[in-house]
Amino acid sequence: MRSAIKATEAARLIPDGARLMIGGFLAVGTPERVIDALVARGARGLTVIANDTARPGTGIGKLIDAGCVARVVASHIGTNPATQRKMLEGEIEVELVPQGTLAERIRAGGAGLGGVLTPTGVGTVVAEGKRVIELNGREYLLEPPLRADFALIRAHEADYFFNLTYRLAAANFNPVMALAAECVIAEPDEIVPLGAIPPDAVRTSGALVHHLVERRH
Amino acid sequence: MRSAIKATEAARLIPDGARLMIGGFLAVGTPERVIDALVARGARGLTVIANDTARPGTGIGKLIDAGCVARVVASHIGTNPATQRKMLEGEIEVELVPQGTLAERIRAGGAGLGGVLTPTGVGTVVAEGKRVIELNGREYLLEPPLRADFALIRAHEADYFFNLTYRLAAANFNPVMALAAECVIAEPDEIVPLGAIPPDAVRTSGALVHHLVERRH
Amino acid sequence: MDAKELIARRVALELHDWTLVNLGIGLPTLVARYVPPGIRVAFQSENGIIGFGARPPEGMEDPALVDAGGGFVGAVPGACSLDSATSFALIRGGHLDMTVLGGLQVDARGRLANWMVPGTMVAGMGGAMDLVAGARRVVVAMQHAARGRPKIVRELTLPATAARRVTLVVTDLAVVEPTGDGLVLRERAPGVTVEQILATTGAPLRVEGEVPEMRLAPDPSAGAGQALR
Amino acid sequence: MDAKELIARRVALELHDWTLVNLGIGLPTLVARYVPPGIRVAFQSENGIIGFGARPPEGMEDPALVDAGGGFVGAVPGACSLDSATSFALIRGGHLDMTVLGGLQVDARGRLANWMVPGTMVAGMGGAMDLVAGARRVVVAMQHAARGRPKIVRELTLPATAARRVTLVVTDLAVVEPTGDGLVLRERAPGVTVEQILATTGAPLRVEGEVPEMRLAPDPSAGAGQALR
Repeated sequence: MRSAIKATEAARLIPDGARLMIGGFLAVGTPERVIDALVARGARGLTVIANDTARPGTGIGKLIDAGCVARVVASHIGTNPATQRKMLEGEIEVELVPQGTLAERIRAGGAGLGGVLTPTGVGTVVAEGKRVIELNGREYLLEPPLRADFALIRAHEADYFFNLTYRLAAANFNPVMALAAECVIAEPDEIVPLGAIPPDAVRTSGALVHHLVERRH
Repeated sequence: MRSAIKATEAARLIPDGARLMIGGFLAVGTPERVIDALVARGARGLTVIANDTARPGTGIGKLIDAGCVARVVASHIGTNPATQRKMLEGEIEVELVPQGTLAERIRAGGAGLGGVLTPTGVGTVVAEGKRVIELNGREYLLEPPLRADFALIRAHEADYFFNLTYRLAAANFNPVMALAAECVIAEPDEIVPLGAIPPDAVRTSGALVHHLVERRH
Repeated sequence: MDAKELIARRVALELHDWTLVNLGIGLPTLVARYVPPGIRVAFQSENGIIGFGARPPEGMEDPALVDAGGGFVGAVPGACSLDSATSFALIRGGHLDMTVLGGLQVDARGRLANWMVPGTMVAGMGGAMDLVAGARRVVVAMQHAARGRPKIVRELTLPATAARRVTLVVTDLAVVEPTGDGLVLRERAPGVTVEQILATTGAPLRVEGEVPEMRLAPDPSAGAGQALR
Repeated sequence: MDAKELIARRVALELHDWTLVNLGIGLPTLVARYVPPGIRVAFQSENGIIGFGARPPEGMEDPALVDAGGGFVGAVPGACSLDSATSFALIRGGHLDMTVLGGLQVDARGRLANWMVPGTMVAGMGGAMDLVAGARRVVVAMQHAARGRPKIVRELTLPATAARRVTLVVTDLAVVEPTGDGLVLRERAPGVTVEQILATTGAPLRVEGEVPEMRLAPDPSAGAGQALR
C-alpha cells in the first residue's frame, strides 16, 4: 500500500518559486485543499500553468489574492479582475496561450514530443516571434512543450495504487497535467479500495501519481 | 435514433483502392465481421494502416490471405509470414513505422496538428529522408500526420448515439483511429440503450462515428 | 422579438442533423433554444462535455457540470465527457460541423476579431482561436453595429482571432457571407431595407439581385426541436 | 539454473519499488517471475495494460487481455487499460523507470540493435524504438554470444534501434555498463572468469579492479516478490 498525505504536507513539498500546473476550468476540477494549504503556508513566487485563474476567492483565484503567484501561463484571465490588475501593476507576469495549444503543449511535455505543430494562432499576435513551419501548403506554428515541477490534480476517486477517475467537466486539464510534471500530487474526493475502480474506468494510472492527499474529514 | 447497418453494407461502402485504418493489436480489438465482409465481397487494392497484420487467418491476416491489400503501413509484420512473403514478391508494399510514432501520427491527423516531433528513430534508418528539427539541443524527427478514407473500429459497447467503449487491451489503436478518417465504421460487441453508458465511461463520442454495425446474431 | 432572439433564431437554421456544434459564451448560447424540429444536434462545450443540455432544476445543479462560461448545465442521455486535449483535438481536427461565436469586428476579407480590445483589460483568447481555426463552419452572431459604429469593417482594427475567413455573419439586420470575392449580402432582417444595411456597414457589401428576407427557426414555445434525442 | 533464468534473476535486482516497468517479448518476460520480496512494480505492456499479471487459470483467459506478444495474461487489482497513443505517451515521455529488452548486438558506444537482420525476413520495430528512446533506463537481457560469435561488438553491423546509450547489459556471462568512456565490466556470472568474458566480447571492455560475482534475485519457489500489491 502507498499512504496518503495531508494537504499541509503537500504544500510543504512545494518550495517558493516552484513551477506548478494546476487542473481546473473556472475552479471546476481544481484541488482546493492543496491551494488552501499553499495560501496558509504563505507560498511566494509561484509560476502557475492553468487554463484560467478562476474568480477571486475560488480555486487559483485564492493564490492570486494571497500574493503567491509571480507568473501565470493561461488561456484566459478575464474572469479574474485581480489577475488583470496585478498584471497591469507589474506584480504578475502573464503569458496567454490559446486553450487547445495549452492543452497540447502540456501533453507534448508529458509525452516526450519536441513540440506542437498547430494551425491555431497563425496570422495573429500569437504567432509573433514563433517559428512557422510550412507542411503540404499549410502553415503551422511550432509551439514548445510545457513541463512543471509539480502538477496539482483534482480527481474524483483514487484507489490505494493512486489510480484516478474524474467526473464530467471536472476532468479538463487534469489528465494531461498528470503526465507533465516531475512530481504529481492528486487530491481526490474519495479514496476507494484497490480493485474498486475497474481497469477501463481508470483515467490516470497510479504509476504517474507521486502523492495522494487524504480524503476530506 | 440512428440505425445500425449490416457488415455486408459496411463492406459495400468501402470501394476498392480505399485507404483504411483498422484497429487491433494481433487481432485483439479488430472488427472481424467487417473484415470477413470485405473478404467476401472480394475487395482489392486496399491500403491498410494498422499496428500489425496479425497472423494468417485472423483479423487483418484474412485481408492479406485473400489478396485484398496492396499497401500496409504498420509497426510490425513479423507475426504474419504471408505479409512478409507478399512484400518480398512485390505484391504488397510495406511502410514500417515505430509503434508510438504510428499512434501519434494518427492522432495528429485526427487532431488537426501539422505533424509529430518525436525523438524515436533519430539516428536510425527510420530517420532516412526525413526532416530533423533541433529544439533545445535535442533532435526530433518531423513525422507527417496520417489520415484515412475509412476507420474500421472494434468497440465493446455502443449506444444508439454510437458512443463507444472498449475493453482492456482491445482499445489499442481504436480510439485514435476514430479521430482520423473521413468515415468511421464501428463494430460493437453489444448495443445498449442511450444512457446505459455513463458519460465518463464513453471512450469515443458518437459524434465521431458515422456507421454502426449491428450486433452479431 | 429582440435583436438577440432574431439572431439566434436565424443561426438555428444553420444547424444540420446529427452534427457536433459548439456555441460560444453569451448570445450564441441562445441558439440552443431554437433547434428546429426534427434536427438532432450534439452541443459541445470546450471544457469537455458533448451533449450538454439545459440548466437542471433548482437544487440539482452539479458542480462538475458547467459550460465554458462556468454556468450550470445538464447532460442529455448519450452525453460524454472529454479531457481538454481530446476536446481540442475534436475542435482543431475539424470534427465540429459548426461553431457559433460572438464578434467584435468582421472585415472585408471575412476575418474575425473577437478576443481583445487593446488598451482595455486583457481577457485572453480562451478557446476562440482554436474554434475559428478548426471548426468546419464558423458562424459569427453579433449586432450589426455597436454604439452607432459598424462592426463589419474594411480592415480589422482589433487583433484577429484567426487568419481564416469565417463562413457566415448573422446580425440583427442582415446575413452576410464572406467569399473569396468580398462580402455578399444574402438576407435582410424583417422590415429592414438594403439601403439601411449598406448605411450601417463599414465595408463594401455586394448585392446580387433581390435580397430575400431572413427565415427564422420557430419559436420554442410553439414546439421546439431536440438536442441529441 | 539455465542461462535465461540466470539473466532474468540478475535483471530482477534492477527493479525499483513503486515503479513502472516494461518487459520485452521473450527472455525479458521471465523477469516478472523473480520480483524481489518487498518490491512493488507495475508491469506495463505497450499494447495498453498497466498492471498485467500471470496467465489466468485454464478456461478463464480473456481474449481482450493479452501482452505485447499476444499471449494471455491476467490483471492485478489496480490494473488499468490505455489506448496506444497514451501507452506510448508514457513510454516516450520518460514515465517508465525501466524497459528490459532482448538484444542482437550492443556496441562499444552502448548502442543497441534488436529489431532487424538485413537479408532475412523483415519483422518491423514494433514498440522497440520508442522504448529505447523513452524509458529512463534500458536494460538489455541477452546471451553473451550467439553461435560462438560475440553479441557485444566494436561497432553495430545491424541497424540500430536508437542512437541512445543503453543503461546496462546483462548476459549469461557478465553485467556490462556502457559509459561515456566505453564499456565497463561490472560483474561476472558465478564461476565465470574475467578472461572468459574478455575472450567472448567483441569490443574493448574496461576492467576496474576486482570484478565481483553477480548477485541474483531469489528463486520464486522460495517466496517470490509481488507485482503491484
